[in-house]
Amino acid sequence: MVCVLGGFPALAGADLDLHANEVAWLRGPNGAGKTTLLRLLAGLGAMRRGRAEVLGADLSVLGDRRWLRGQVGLLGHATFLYEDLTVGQNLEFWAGLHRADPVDVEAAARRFGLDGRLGDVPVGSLSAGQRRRTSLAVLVARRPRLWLLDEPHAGLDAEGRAMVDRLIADASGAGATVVVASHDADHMPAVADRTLDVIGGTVTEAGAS
Amino acid sequence: MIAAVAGDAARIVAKDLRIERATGVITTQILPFGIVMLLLFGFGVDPALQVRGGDRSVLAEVAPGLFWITVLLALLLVVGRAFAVESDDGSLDALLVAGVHPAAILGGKAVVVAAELVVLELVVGAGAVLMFDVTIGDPLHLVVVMVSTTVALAGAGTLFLAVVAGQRGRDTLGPLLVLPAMAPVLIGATAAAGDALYGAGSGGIAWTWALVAFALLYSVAGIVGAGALLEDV
Amino acid sequence: MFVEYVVAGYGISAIVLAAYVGWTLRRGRALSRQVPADRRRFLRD
Amino acid sequence: MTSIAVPPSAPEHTGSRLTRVLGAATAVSWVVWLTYGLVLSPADVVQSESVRLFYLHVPLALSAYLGFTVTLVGSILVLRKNSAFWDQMAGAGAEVGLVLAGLVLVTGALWGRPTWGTYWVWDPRITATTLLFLVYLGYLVVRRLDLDAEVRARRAAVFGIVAFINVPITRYSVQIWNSLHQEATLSLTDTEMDGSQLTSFALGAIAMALFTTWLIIHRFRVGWLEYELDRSGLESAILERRGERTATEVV
Repeated sequence: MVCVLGGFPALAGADLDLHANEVAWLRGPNGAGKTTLLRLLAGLGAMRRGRAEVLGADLSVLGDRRWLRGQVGLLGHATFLYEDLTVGQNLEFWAGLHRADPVDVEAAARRFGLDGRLGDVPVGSLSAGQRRRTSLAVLVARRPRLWLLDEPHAGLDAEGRAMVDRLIADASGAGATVVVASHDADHMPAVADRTLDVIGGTVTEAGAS
Repeated sequence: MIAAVAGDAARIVAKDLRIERATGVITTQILPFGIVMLLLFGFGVDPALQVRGGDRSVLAEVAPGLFWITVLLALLLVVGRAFAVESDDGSLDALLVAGVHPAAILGGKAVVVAAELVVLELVVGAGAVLMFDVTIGDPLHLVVVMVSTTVALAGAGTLFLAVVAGQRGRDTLGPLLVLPAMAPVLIGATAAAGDALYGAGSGGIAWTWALVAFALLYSVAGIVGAGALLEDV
Repeated sequence: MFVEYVVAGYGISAIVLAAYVGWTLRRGRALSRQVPADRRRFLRD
Repeated sequence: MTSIAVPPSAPEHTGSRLTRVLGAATAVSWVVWLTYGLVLSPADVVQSESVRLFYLHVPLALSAYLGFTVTLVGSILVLRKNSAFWDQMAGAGAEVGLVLAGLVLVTGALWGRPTWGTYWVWDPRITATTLLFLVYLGYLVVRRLDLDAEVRARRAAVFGIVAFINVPITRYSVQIWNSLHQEATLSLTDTEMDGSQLTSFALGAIAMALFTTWLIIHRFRVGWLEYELDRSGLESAILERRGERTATEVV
């Protein structure tokens, strides 16, 4: 698959096959195309050449992409939270769009320590780590079939990182596929089932290049 | 499916109104802008100036036009604000990944913009009545004019700003797209509002029908064109 | 009477159109040399 | 899109047999039109010589509408078929239309000066034409946004379709205005026309439409070449991008 952003081929050739309940680690230098690949897998961005199927959805078909977007959980560099709303209001809004079960939302909030007083604090006055926890709570409440995480450990303390690891393990345990883009070479090998190298907009199995 | 789109649009509206309640951007920035415009018009056009042989001041006579120009300029601010809320932290993408239909995003935004414009119109309109000595001849007609113009402006403003959403130069390009295209609406709204205030003389009910047509046109165009504007096809 | 306005109108139009046509044709020549022959589609009928 | 096999000797210009035929027809029609309109036809009783500006002004306006109509049709087909061909066609129509609309304003002003004693009047059609000019200027700016080509094509197409509503509004602005205002408005078309004037208009409309078609085809081809150039640039960029891998491994 080839994906072009503003005349620049961010992704120039990828050929991969992912299985359910697999945790795949995308590693590679900055600007290698990891983020573009994740966006593409989420049904955002347009694929200009090639064929790709995600969860049975054909990425070259708009209707399929629309459906796919409702099935995946994407956590990018941006937190997608509204700074002026409180943690609780953000959770409520996104959970509502996802038609998430209120019980799941409450459990997710508890899991990331967002219940209680923190729930009434505007996101704008949270630390980077707390914001990330809020975004993760939204993803958890949503129970996606495909998790796409872009540098999920960045900006988190040891406890937060452990939380992310548990989250990844739980998700794949529940049958979901998890794709993680990360620079964290100490940490990821223990978490991932597979390692993929992304360099120059191309993706290959680690060691197979 | 329509119910899902409408439900998502309603959630977006409720969320944006919540943000407005928390930040007060409209009440503390856009409304004062409208009032400042009223004062400036008073300075620009001498309130004591009378049309020769007429019984109204020049300012009262041209008030409908000044009113809609104020609303049109405020529209640019309000729509810009509506999109800024989403693009601050990548939430436009997140809305799409949440499975929200593009039409729900644009539709929700248009409803929010329309609601905020109505508030502005009520305040500026009341100001015009108090300060410009405007009299309202036919209130019902005026309501129809204001509603249809507001829907047309909100629909078109959201649609045109979505064309440049997320682009460099959107703050300067947006007005170039919106203002010339809105001129027919402005002309119609001014004539029809003048009609509603001071009685027939500038075209009867025809301009009002034209405004209703514009409202429908831009609403439909926004719903149909949303996908092409917000998705990377 | 008013011949000068007629001359000005036709003159300005001629100059503007000629300049635009000239720009278009010259740009077409320059670009077609840069584009490989097998990609020059739609240049023939 | 139809793909046409390109023979080894692809032309190095935007001309073809079609444009040469159209070009010849344009030249002949212009000679006939200008000879009749400027020399053979009599001056108007009221407007005297300045009526001849009208023989240019009205055909320019009609041809500008023609260009904008091409933009409308192209835009619709972009949304329906994702067609790069029609995207370039839409752009060509708008740019040619914009140039013609600019000349409509110039010739209108030059006609207004001797007739009304001023270059600018708040005539509904003059105002509407100026706004139309600005709307399509905005369209061309949207076409230059720094976006992926297909995304940009679709965004421009939405604008190209919605913007077209202003064309009939402009065309019928005088009638709309008159029907909504009971008072009479001084308009460009109020004057009575005689046979020689009608002939001049008709000849001008045909001549200008032929020229416009010829010009849009050429402008489309320039746009298409730009598009192909971008694409071949992209091909090498993709190869270069893949090359980053080997470069990294050497290091």
